[in-house]
Amino acid sequence: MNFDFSEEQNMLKDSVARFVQDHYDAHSRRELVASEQGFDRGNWQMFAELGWLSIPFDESVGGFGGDAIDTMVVMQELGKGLVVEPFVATVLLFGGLIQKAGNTTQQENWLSRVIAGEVQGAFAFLERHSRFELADISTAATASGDGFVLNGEKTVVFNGLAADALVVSARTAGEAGAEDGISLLLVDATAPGVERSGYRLMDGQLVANVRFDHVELAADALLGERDQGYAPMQAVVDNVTLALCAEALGIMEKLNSTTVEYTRTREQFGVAIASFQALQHRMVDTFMACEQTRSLLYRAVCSAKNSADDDSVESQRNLHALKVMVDRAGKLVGDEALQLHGGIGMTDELEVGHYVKRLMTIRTIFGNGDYHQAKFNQLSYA
Amino acid sequence: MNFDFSEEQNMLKDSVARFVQDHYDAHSRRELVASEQGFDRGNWQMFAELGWLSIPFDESVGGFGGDAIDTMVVMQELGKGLVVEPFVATVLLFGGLIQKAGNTTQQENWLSRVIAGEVQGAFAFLERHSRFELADISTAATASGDGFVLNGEKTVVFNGLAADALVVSARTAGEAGAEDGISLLLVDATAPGVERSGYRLMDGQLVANVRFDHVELAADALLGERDQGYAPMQAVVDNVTLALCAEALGIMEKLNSTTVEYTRTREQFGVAIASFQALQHRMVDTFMACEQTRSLLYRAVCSAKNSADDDSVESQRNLHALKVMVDRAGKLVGDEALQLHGGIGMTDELEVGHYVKRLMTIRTIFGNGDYHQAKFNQLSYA
Amino acid sequence: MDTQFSAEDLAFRDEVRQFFQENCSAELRARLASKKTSREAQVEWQKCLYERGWIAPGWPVEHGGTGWTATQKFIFESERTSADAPDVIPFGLKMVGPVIYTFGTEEQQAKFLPRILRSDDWWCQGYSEPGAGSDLAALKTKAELDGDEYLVNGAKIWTSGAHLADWIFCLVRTDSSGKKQEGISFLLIDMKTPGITVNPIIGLDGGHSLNEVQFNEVRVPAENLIGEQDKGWTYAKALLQHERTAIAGVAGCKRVLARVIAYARAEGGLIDDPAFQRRLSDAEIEIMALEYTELRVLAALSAGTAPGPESSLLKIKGTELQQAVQELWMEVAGYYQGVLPDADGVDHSGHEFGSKACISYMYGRATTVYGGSNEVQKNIISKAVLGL
Amino acid sequence: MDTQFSAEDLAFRDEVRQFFQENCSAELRARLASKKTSREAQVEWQKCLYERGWIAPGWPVEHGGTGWTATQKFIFESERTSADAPDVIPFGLKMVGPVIYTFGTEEQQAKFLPRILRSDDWWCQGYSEPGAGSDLAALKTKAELDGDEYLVNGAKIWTSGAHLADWIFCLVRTDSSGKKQEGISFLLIDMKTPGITVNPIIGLDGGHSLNEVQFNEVRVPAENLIGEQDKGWTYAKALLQHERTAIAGVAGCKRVLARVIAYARAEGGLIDDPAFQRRLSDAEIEIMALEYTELRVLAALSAGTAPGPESSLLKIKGTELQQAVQELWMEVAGYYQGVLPDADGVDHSGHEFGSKACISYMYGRATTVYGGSNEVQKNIISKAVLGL
Repeated sequence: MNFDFSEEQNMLKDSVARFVQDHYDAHSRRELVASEQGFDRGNWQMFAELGWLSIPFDESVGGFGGDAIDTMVVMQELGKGLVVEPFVATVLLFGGLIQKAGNTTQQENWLSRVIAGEVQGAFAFLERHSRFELADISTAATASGDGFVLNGEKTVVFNGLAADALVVSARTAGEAGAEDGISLLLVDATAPGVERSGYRLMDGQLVANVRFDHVELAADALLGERDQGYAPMQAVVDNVTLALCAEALGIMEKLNSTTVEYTRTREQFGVAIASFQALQHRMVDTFMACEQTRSLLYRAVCSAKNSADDDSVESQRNLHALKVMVDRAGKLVGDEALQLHGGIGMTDELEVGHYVKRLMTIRTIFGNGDYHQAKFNQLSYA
Repeated sequence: MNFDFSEEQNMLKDSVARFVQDHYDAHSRRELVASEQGFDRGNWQMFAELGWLSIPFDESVGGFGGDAIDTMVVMQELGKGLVVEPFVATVLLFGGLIQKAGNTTQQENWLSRVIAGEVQGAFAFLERHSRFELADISTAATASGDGFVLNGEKTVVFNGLAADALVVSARTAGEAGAEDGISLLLVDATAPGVERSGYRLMDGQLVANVRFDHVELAADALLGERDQGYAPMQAVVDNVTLALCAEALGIMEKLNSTTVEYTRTREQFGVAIASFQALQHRMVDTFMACEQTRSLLYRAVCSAKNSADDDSVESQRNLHALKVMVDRAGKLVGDEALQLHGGIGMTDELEVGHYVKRLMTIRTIFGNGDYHQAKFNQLSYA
Repeated sequence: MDTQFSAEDLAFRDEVRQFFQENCSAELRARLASKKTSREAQVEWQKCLYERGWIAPGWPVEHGGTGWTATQKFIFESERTSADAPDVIPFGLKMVGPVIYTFGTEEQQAKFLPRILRSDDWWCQGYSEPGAGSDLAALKTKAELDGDEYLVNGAKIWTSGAHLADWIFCLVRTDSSGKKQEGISFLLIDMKTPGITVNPIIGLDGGHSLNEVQFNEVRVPAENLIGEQDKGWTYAKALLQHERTAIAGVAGCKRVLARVIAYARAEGGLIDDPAFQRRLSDAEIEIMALEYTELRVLAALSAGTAPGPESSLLKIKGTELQQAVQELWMEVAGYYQGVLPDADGVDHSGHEFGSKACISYMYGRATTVYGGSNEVQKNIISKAVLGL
Repeated sequence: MDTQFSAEDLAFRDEVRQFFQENCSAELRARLASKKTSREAQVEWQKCLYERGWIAPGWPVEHGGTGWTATQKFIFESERTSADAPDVIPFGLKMVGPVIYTFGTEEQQAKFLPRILRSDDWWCQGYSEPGAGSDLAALKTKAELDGDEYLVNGAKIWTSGAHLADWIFCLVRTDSSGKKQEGISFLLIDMKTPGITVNPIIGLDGGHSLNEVQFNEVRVPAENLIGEQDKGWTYAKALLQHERTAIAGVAGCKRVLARVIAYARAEGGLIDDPAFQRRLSDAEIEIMALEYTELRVLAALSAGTAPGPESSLLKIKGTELQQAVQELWMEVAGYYQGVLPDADGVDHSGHEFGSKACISYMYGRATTVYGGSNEVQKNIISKAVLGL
């Protein structure tokens, strides 16, 4: 039993931290977020050169062959830097789905380009009525010759505007809401019939609504087995949920340290507000919430890493528990950071609000606390 | 719109407060609770002489004709004094049921004796498996000649040992759990086949398990209509729930003021602990919880008083909301009182623990917070 | 104790309800909601209230108030929020107006009050400073008497609507020798006076309502001083308690909750989720209580008692609950909680409910800080009520 | 980072599991649960552990410890609670023992340690005083050197098991001239020494485990002083951090939660209530996290780091969660949560689950106060971790 990072992991961590330190001050991030692209292609190339884009992929396709802990290390540091480049959308979701469900040809076609930073991807899963149910979709792909015709609309597609290609979850059989009958399809984002309209989220991301109007797809657009797309999709979503929780922990650490620092310098009533015991005890509460989140993250990551030979119900329970904890702790840490910063924390100018907005977004992606707690309860007490 | 007590109500309040002041110090209460009877018959006679036992009863039977506000005023003060005499069991439950469901003869027979302090009563409603569902009973009364034969067992019967007579809820028809088919029966506590075994609750009350083994009852044992006992029972239970919430508010006020006082005198680290801001803010929280409870109590009591010409769903919602609030606020106030008193608060010797125990008990009687919140949700969002 | 409405109250309620139905049209509300037309529509609405004689229910009758009972004021406020009618902008009508009719000279009353009632002047509040937030009395903006003018230098911050205002009421330091609460004066300043610069502050919601206001050698006629020089803290304090009572916003909170519930009913059965129901009622039950806490304060007020430390309780609980219902709004919106409208306030996502949730949530974070942070309110209750 | 058990760990787990199965019988547990037989059964159980060599996993091997890894200690503790086996009484084995083997002389080690390991001596802890609770260093019990004896006067309070103990380890004041943390000494006192009076304190649970211990001209041989005179605070402080880590009681907490869940399953379908499920998982999720927080502290310990301020975090969270599961126990018990056994501990209500809930809940209220109140722990974290 040990909780130390390997030497390689420590180097990875330092490498991301150094990038943030050197290239990601508040001002440059603000400009990035306001830009049309929403992120920096130059940074993306740097990620490729530093090898980060290869981390989760198998060595057979040129990847680093990293595990859940390696991804966690990267995400936590990206979180501390509030990095907006679409690592989650392109590498973990798009790349992750191709690695998980794709055949050798698809993997070779796409993953080397993801690793080289040559392609942007997205995963289009959400529909207006889905809320948090991945299976509750009505976008449909009907057979047509050897291939498919795709119709429907996806919403809040992360990185949907910049993406060159999309993985789309579509119904090829079965009833609305059924896990069976969902297929994953690789769609060229510029194909005829694909229409995208972009807008921003509070965390600075550019996302898109994507309409598919009689989009014709060849047989090789199918990722994995027909009708059996739910299982790989859920598995990838679980991995990415873990990664997002690691990002959230990084954000919480940053918010806590920034807040502690601020209270030491801000004076009211003739003294630093850090000297007020009521505030001290609240900062202890946020510190403890952060440490408890770290513990559950380690627990969930270790059990995910070992889940092949481990109890997979326990692994699921750990993941659900973690997302619940991120929801609660994230709320507490975010609220206290804003409140203890006072008026200045409520302005767009200070970074603290932007960290809180990203934290709020992560709390919701792939199911909020209530959703995961209900799943946890189902596994535990039903 | 006004929130003032009438002159009569202020006199009533002062009268109870004076009794507590003069006759109910910690030492005498401790002796009472340890005594075989569990309360003082002399005190009970004093209550009768002061007119308190007549408050909720109609003037036609010699009562004071008071409303929900009058009862609230008395209960709040009894709470502050942590009075153990069975006012709730004998006057509000036993007397209340007879007033609500009984015919003129039954009312004349019993209520004048309740008012005079000559009789002790109890309401036997709970069974081992009932949890908080008044209709979930299996004690059964089968027809026999003009009357009934009663079989079953009731548990945690408040004042069950001292009671001269019991009102018993029993199934005379219908399926288990059905509201229809429940009858209320007046049973002599010393009748053949009635077997009582007593024990104590943490709040100092003596309660009893009561077995009915082929207890023969005459036709005039029936209180109200046969099979239709649920509605009057629920109505009386609602009234008593209000009264218990008023008692809880009195307890919370007492706990808060005692705690504030203690922190002013207790020194640690060379200063009174009241000077620690973290504790000050927590005492502000308990103060606010108490004021919010008072507001909901006033709201619920006013709507109960006017419920004839008011929206009765709103009146029910107010009651459920109040019980939820008493549950939450009671927990907070009790926990903080113990914690801020420190070690000395954890001893049997100090009063604070006894107040907390009574508050814990009230939180549970006639449904805990979760139970009432589910009812509230049902009425509000279903 | 009785909280039932009398027959007169019920008649009044019907009258008020009818007024809102007839005058607060959907068209007006649409203009109020749009950034470009909101100011003009707000003025139009306030003038409509003025014509009806209902613009200043809190003012004494002799200055243009309504003479309503506490119950009537409560009814008016409930009906207003039920009708989705906007509140008046508080700075003139609820803040400086009462200070002027209470502490101002007859000349000041004659000059300012009618223009406030008619919404001819738009006011803003100059209290907070960069170094003096919750510790308001630490303010440093200086006013020196120079002949029959004050020479004002310094800066105010978090000034809502300064970029739109005609006048600002300021706390300024006229003496630094004594305790910090002493030597503060209450000054009315024309925003067009040379030397005033207004710098916008963009909030977390991405919008511009706050400002920093700089005063550089600004000359203010001495006749614009309210009451006595160096006694301004007394006037400001009375006002703060009124402000806190108003910040509680119980009726508005109920309205937002009702909207959240309606959406949860309409969209995908979230209303049937027991966990969500529980969150709803956690908030609703506290709001039901706070509504009566407010009534108790109002009843005490109408019996002639000035709002005391209970105003701090109302402020703490009221703002916590506003934030709680804003959070529910976000939760109901799910993935759409974070979608943003563009810079002109136009929604391109197709999820307007979500973008409004986000703006409301982010804007609402400030309520627990402004008007004296909730921590300061707790200090006040601790001292004034609990005697700690 | 890896938390999987190795093959050796799994073999160890089986060995430990088998030991508990074979030695901690239902009959033994019944005797442990009964007031009249609990002490005798506890000694019997501890001697059984001693025979197996497992009585002191935390001690160095040379003094009788096991030499286990952090993982093995964790496995042992998990298996112990799963088997419902009692913990050892901590005062000798977990408190004074480590002080003696760390700071005591060879003579003291030879005299006391074997008797502690064999459970021949029963110890209690003399730290708190009526005026010195969380502010432990304010203690006033005085020890004056008189020839080769200390003359002890004063009083200790909240002394668990003093009425059953053979020895007490005390913090006493030997010098009042400096800062209050200075001038404190660590003294071992035979409870049979003339001048010691033990007065029972009845707890909220109605039981007698606490006492006040009075010292009136008690003569203690100077050879019973641990380490240097006036340096006792240093020894006590090291001990306190170990104590806090132990108070967290994560494994025990899991065990109580499992019992609550089992009862909720068996009795009337409460387990199916979504609101109750939510309460359960609110606690269970925090416990799952705390289990890993504890593992992280254990791993750091086995890497040679002394327990630092994280022990305060464990203490705060651990005791809060113990209280949370005790509260769940009460809630599951419903009306029966308050039923009490009689003075001999016999239940007459027919609802033993309820009476145990009540006793456990009331007894458990003290955990957030003893071992340094949670408020003091927050002060420690604030200072030592956050640097505030």
